[in-house]
Amino acid sequence: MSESTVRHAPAAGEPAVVQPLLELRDLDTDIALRRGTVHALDGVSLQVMPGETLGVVGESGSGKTMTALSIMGLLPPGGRVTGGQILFEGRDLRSLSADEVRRIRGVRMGMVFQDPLTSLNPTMRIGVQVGEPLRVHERVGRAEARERTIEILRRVGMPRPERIVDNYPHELSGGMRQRVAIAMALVCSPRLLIADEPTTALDVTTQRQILELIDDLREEFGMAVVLVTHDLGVIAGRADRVAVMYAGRVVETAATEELFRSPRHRYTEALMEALPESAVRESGEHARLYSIPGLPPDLSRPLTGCRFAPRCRHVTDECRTTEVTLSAGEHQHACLHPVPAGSAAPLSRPGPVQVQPVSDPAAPAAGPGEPAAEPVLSVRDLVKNYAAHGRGLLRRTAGQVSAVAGVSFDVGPGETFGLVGESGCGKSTVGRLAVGLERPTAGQILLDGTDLAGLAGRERRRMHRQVQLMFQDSYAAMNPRMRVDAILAEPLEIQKVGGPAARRARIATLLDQVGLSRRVLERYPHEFSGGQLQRIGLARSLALQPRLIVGDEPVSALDVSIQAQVLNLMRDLQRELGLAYVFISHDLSVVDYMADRIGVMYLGKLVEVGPARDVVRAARHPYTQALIDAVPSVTPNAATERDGVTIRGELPSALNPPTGCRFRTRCPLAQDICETEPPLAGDAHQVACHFPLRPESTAASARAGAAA
Amino acid sequence: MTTLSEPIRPGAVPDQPADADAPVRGLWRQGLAVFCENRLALVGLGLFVLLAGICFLGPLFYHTDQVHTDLTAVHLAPGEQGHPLGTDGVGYDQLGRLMLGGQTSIIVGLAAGILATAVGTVWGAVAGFAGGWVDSAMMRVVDAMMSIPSLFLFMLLAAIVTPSVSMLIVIIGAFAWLGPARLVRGEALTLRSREYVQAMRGMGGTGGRAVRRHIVPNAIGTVIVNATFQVADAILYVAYLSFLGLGVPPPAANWGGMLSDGLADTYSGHWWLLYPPGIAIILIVLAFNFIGDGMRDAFEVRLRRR
Amino acid sequence: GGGSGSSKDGGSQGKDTVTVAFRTPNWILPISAPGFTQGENAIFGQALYRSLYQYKLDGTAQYNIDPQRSMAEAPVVSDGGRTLTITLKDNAWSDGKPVTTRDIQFWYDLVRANKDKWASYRAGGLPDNIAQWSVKDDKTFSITTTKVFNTAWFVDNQLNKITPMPQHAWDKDSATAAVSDLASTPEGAKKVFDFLTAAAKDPKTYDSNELWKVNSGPWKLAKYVPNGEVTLAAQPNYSGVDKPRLAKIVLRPFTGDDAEFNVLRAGDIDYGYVPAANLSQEGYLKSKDYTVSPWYGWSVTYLQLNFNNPKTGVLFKQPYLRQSLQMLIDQPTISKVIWSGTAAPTCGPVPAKPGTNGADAAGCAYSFDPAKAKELLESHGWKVTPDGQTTCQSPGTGPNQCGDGVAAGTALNFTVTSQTGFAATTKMFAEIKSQMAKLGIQLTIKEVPDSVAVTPACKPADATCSWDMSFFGSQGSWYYPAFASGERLFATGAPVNLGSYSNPEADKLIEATQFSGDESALKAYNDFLAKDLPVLWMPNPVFQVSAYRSGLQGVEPQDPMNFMYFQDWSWK
Amino acid sequence: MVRYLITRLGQALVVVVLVTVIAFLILHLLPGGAARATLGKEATLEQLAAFNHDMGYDRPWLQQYGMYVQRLLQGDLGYSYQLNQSVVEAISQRLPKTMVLSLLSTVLAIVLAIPLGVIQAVRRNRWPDYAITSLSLLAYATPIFFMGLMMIILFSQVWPILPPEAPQGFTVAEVLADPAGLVLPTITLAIVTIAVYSRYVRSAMVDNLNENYVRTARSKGLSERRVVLRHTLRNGLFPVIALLGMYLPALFSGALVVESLFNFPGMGQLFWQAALKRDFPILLGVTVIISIATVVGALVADLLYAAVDPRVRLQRSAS
Ligand SMILES: Nc1ncnc2c1ncn2[C@@H]1O[C@H](COP(=O)(O)OP(=O)(O)OP(=O)(O)O)[C@@H](O)[C@H]1O
Ligand SMILES: Nc1ncnc2c1ncn2[C@@H]1O[C@H](COP(=O)(O)OP(=O)(O)OP(=O)(O)O)[C@@H](O)[C@H]1O
Ligand SMILES: [Mg+2]
Ligand SMILES: [Mg+2]
Repeated sequence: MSESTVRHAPAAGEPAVVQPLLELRDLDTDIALRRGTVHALDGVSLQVMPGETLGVVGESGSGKTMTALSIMGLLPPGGRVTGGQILFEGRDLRSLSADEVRRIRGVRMGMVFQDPLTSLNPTMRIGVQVGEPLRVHERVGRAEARERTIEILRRVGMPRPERIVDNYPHELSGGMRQRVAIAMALVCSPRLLIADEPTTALDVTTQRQILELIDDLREEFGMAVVLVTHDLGVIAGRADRVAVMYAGRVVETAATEELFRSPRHRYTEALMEALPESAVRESGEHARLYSIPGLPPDLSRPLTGCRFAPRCRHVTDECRTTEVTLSAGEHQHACLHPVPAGSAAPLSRPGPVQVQPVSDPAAPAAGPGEPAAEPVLSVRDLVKNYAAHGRGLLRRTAGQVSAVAGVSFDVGPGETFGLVGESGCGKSTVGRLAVGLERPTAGQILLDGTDLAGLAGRERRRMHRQVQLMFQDSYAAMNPRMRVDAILAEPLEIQKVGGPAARRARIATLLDQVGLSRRVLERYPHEFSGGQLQRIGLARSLALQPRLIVGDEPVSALDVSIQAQVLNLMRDLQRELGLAYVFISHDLSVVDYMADRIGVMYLGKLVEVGPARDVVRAARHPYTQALIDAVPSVTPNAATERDGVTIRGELPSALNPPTGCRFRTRCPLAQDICETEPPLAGDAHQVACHFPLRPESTAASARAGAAA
Repeated sequence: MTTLSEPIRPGAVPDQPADADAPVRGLWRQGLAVFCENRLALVGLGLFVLLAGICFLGPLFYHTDQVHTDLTAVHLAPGEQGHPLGTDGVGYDQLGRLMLGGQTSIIVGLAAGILATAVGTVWGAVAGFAGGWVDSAMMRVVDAMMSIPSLFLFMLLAAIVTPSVSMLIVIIGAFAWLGPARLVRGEALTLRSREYVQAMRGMGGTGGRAVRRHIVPNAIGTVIVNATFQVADAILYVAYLSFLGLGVPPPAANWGGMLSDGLADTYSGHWWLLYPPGIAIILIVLAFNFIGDGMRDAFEVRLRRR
Repeated sequence: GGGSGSSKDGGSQGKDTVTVAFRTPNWILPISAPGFTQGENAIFGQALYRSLYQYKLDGTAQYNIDPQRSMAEAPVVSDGGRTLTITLKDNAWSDGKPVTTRDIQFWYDLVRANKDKWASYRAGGLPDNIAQWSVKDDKTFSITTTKVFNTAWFVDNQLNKITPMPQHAWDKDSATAAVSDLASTPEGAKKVFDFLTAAAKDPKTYDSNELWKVNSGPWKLAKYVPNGEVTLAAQPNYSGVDKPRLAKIVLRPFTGDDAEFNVLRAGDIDYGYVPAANLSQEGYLKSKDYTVSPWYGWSVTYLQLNFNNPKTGVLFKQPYLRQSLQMLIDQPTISKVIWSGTAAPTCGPVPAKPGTNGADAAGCAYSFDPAKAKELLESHGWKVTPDGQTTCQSPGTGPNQCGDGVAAGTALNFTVTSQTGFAATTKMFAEIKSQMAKLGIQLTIKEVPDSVAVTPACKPADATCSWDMSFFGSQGSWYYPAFASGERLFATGAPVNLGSYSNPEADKLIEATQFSGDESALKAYNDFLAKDLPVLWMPNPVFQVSAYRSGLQGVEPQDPMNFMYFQDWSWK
Repeated sequence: MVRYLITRLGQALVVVVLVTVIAFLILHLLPGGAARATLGKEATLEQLAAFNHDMGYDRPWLQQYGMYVQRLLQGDLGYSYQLNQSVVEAISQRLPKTMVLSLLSTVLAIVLAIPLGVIQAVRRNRWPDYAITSLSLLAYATPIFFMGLMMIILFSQVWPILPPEAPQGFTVAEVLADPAGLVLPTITLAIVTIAVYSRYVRSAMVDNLNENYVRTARSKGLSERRVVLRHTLRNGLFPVIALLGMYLPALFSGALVVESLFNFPGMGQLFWQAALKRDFPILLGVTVIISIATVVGALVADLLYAAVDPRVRLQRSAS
């Protein structure tokens, strides 16, 4: 059976003909803990056909990794498969001897893990690591192993593989390491590749490269792939069939298009509605995200009935009591009150709009993006260089890391300014500078017109009331030994606001604002889930009633459903308190949803600034376009429609960045002139490029005119 | 000797995040729970309580004359004339002597260990915070003293100042602080760059506050754990000094001294002068090491998340 | 090094060798430099360079001179005891050259020119007290002293220092220089002395340097490792009568008593010693065919009192107090129980004749008597509170008052500076402390590695004068030369009178021992000091308890003056 | 590389200088000077004065220090009056013995500690782990001299198969010529070291076994054996290398005791005797030499570590 047939809508009955490569039957996995056991998987059943890609989605903790690990037999300490079968090529792995399983694991299966930084042996040469399976399982000689290693590395698109084999992991970039990991998994040309969040730690542009690589290799090797991810977009683009997991169970499986067109399980439905894309409206005023209330259940407790019931909109008593099993058929779901089949898809996402401006008088004129008022924050030619500290023994000529190189932008009151860009482009640095955590090398930061640089002592301290930072990892940003009340009181104490009583009152209101119960006060940070912590973090940054909050990837660490909660909260508070946000993220869709205006950074420079929708829908800078294209869309197989710019390679080192247009080294349109640095030109939708993709949309300029 | 106080991380079996409605459990209670799961730690605690009890409470019930010698009743074997552990070379009751000596050993151990830890903590913290040349200067001093074997240093001092109990404490304290100093400095360096310190700075907080509210509370665990090992080592040091003839002079007895005196009796058949103090030392040092391990687990686990 | 490698055959490499536990000697020149007067150096020296006279204390010989070993006949006294004429016996250096008065002259020249660098020099002592030194011929010379000395004293305590030195080999100022009469002039003597001293300060060349190859003693140096093993080999052309019976003596140092005893027990040495604490092991050692025999020294042991201490000095000056303190020291029992019988009571400055060393204190002026001591204190106006704080109630100089300079309420608190590293000593002071406590006298014990170093003789003003009592007698406080007079111990301002004891009566008696020929002088002196207590008399431990293979003959009698005559030793 | 070396050497130098200063200061706290201790109770005041003058003890200590450093630079550590030996001689005579002892015991310790630590880590929190942990702690808790004595009693008295005394030779060759004599001292000294090392190895291994790359290795179908030996062990051992340097002083402390117990006059003995007799030149000399040894040891260990462990760069740039 040919690839393509599998790829497109596998007709019913076909699986009967071909016997599945991998089949899980009622798989139960427990993990023994200090206190009780976690029933990580409970009756998971899956099928993977030869050569097909099965996507496994679900929010954090739903059991995706455990499923993968159970198959591989690599459960963490205390982990055990307690029931069910793992049929691989017809044989139950559980019934085989450890040694056989080991061989199968090494030869017939391959696995790619989430974190490329830690999943390679730091002290082994790349070549040795990649070649090891050959030496062990196929007993090939050193020389041959090396040959084949170089070969496989070349096939995963590793530049100069014959040199790379002798490098150590830490000498490679994240993307490169992930390629190495893939090569390692494929070196014995397995039948099944399990990729657990292979791209979660990577930039969109790199992510796209990796995903495409996996696709190509799958066809080349004719192997099956289990693609584990929490990103619906990734699945939509890549998988043939999708299994949605929730709380250790598969709640729905279907062919990808089928699933995205008409999800049946209420959880799947909710997930999709929670996606920012789904709420982006053409009008500037985006719809409120649907957010799933509550948290996934604690799997260490006995659960009855539908596990999603507590958070479900359509729940009935029945759901809470009766065990729901997967329905039969091609599109299976475990829901008592499924979405009626064939109802309109929750996603009404338009394709990329054409260049002609959208003339929508309502939104922008009154839009909060209106930069008429005196800007809260205005950044002028901001520069930040770090002394690149010597690298241990081989002290490279300690140069300078140009983290931020001449960035200028304004943020009006009540406005949200989005800052996007690949990892390492200087987003966080800008953020830290804006809140005065660090002093700029050059340039100005004006808060309400006053220059931070000028401030000292009391003024500087008072300044901190105006602007607050919100961290990506709130847990790391909270003293693990402080109780929440202490944490929330700290800013007030520092700024000497009010007396104890007043502070207590203030804290109470804060909790109300972020929607947490009073009971959290005497708890410690480690007792909260990510979403809750993010709320507490938000509450803390609100404590001083700042006018501006700089959010450094405030939702990047969260699941879609939780992310929706936080995003909504932030927007609500903005509306209530007239806050201005600088919203830093590498996720375009989130920024698109949140921001009024977006600035795109590349290697410490702003390459494009403009109204959110113009930047996203009508990008002018090739880099922006590339970013947009790289963002996996939940529209199934959107990838095929993509024509736009795809960029190769990765972000150059900020140590000695390219001269002129810093993007030119990766730019498909680059020419000699690009060696001179382009200015940031335009009225409202500015771009720093010698060859903008589009002229500035009149609407944008018009708005700018109005502003002036 | 070096302490065993290198970080031994317990298994990475994470705790489930307690969701918002779970009962509130204080950090100390959680730590205690973990501590109690470490059997050896419990054994250690038990041992310590037992020994300390015997030494400090024992004399209340078991009265012996540890002041006046009795040359008519020297080297009595255990049991003779109602001396359960016999008598020593000048007729002191050995059991009573053990209690007395235990008091000294435990007191010296605790005091010296705590003193050392205190000094080291301050030194390390200052160095870690000041950073720059101050840091490197302070650390060079530590390196220098560390590169002289501690026992040698103690010997020098003990040879200079005739050791009394208090002197011994000072001497050991004066040189055992190096380990803690390094430890705390490292801790300080890492803590200084923690995000929650940054966050606090972002609210306009001062460095002083960073130290008071964030660094110290977080370093305290490491410090306490280290202190227990320091205590254990201090007790050993006293033993070594006694062996080298630089221990506490009579009639103040300490286990180390009794042991090294006992060495002379190795072949005299007066086993009760050699083994009891030897075993006592081993037990007390063991106890503190076990406790230290347990505490380390406790302090680490109670902060782990997911 | 023989070491444990050879230990399999029980230490002795064959039957003509003996392995001895022995601290490594580190001075070879017969003129000892300050700080190099330790016993091992003396024995080592005698083995290579015999001194003019050698002594034995069995009372048989005139002036205790050992007629066999000595290199000269006993001196002939003339003109009222001022002149002594000495005739050498026929002896030869190991290189065959005869030993002549020239060699003694050579010694005298060097000593005279460099007395300040000579350990044994005392102002007024040799050579200051020699008015005239005249050499008659190769074999006879005579000494005329400045005053009339008690001949016995002079022979035993002054002439004992004379050691003939090979002028024909040493009288030069560099290894290459030719031998001349350099030393006959003071300047020359200085040069020669410096040259020899330099050589002596280079131990690693002891067994190679030509200088030391010319000996007068029964042994020659076969192998010398600084601070390590030293091997003596029989001197083939030894001219003395006491020819060595063994071919080799191996002297092996030990890092400590425990180490030594472990090795002894394992039977790896032929001659060692038994640490006090292990005396109960006698049986075991006997079973391993060792003979255990205590080595009594010509010594006294005492507890020094600091009469110059600004605070407690006045107390020590009260005879009744010294007496009561003495009465609290139970010498017989301590000797028996704590020293396991290897110590004997000291009753006075003159040691009991060797051998008569019984554990009784019959002859002592003050025997152990707490009751009497209490009474004594009370009768002198002290309020005695047992296990409390005894204080002076009626100050004053009257017969029943505390005495001159003792203020009312003065307490009896003393600190004794004792030695570390001697279990018996530690126990002994524990005992004494407890006895004193019973009379409300508080004794604080302070053990230091070297008590002499921190308790110097001092003036009340000195900062170093804060010490009360000092003990350094774990192996005997003082070893006498043959004539046990106390001019260096108890005479006013005497060098080793650390406590600055001063008593005109005593001084007079000490004078007498030195200057009157009267035999009873020594006894008078002894009886007076025994009563007056310039120090507190303490049990006098044996020099050591030797343990040697029963097969080894000639070890006994062990010389009370701590010499070892290896030449007498032999295997059965 | 060069830059790093230079800075590192610079630090080392500073440390050594500081050591001399510290030692000097301590020595000048000594009451009752060296003179009496050296010349004994019979010495006259003149002799004492002469001695102090010759040794320069009557000068202000800064001046003394100056002179000392001067001579030190010419490799002259002074002269020990009591040993009647130049310090350099005295040390060079004993250093080999201590070296042999330390080296042997270290090697032994490493050879035993690594497998023990590995077993502990692999069987973590199961009985082998508890057993070894308890045993090593027991070893650690036992004062060396007590341990050594037990050894002697057992193996050369009760059951006489080994000599109670270390070889008496003074050269390395002589010492090694009598292996039997080395057994007890080496083991005694090694036991504590084993305890320390094995626990370091254990913790390092535990850390590494929890690393992701181990999971990756397993996913390649490697046998547990290979995973532990080929992947984890190497990484686990690197920190131990660094430890070797740091542990040197402790080793000397141990050696000091062992030496006196087994009649093995090495550096420790030298120092101890000197301390008792206030032999300043020796005390200073030994201190300086040992601290130099330590500093160099640490340096070497560092370089070695850096050389073998590619991660070090990262760590350094991080630190
Ligand atoms: N090492 C472990 N020890 C104990 N419980 C674990 C461990 N790893 C995961 N779990 C629990 O098992 C359940 C499933 O975890 P799993 O890692 O499979 O979720 P996931 O879908 O992979 O989440 P994520 O998207 O964050 O990777 C969760 O409840 C989690 O808390
Ligand atoms: N404290 C620092 N010292 C040296 N270099 C730094 C420091 N902080 C950041 N950099 C460098 O500055 C550049 C920008 O870092 P920054 O964290 O701002 O990027 P980012 O956009 O936030 O990346 P990410 O999306 O991963 O957070 C990077 O090359 C980084 O290596
Ligand atoms: Mg996962
Ligand atoms: Mg960032």
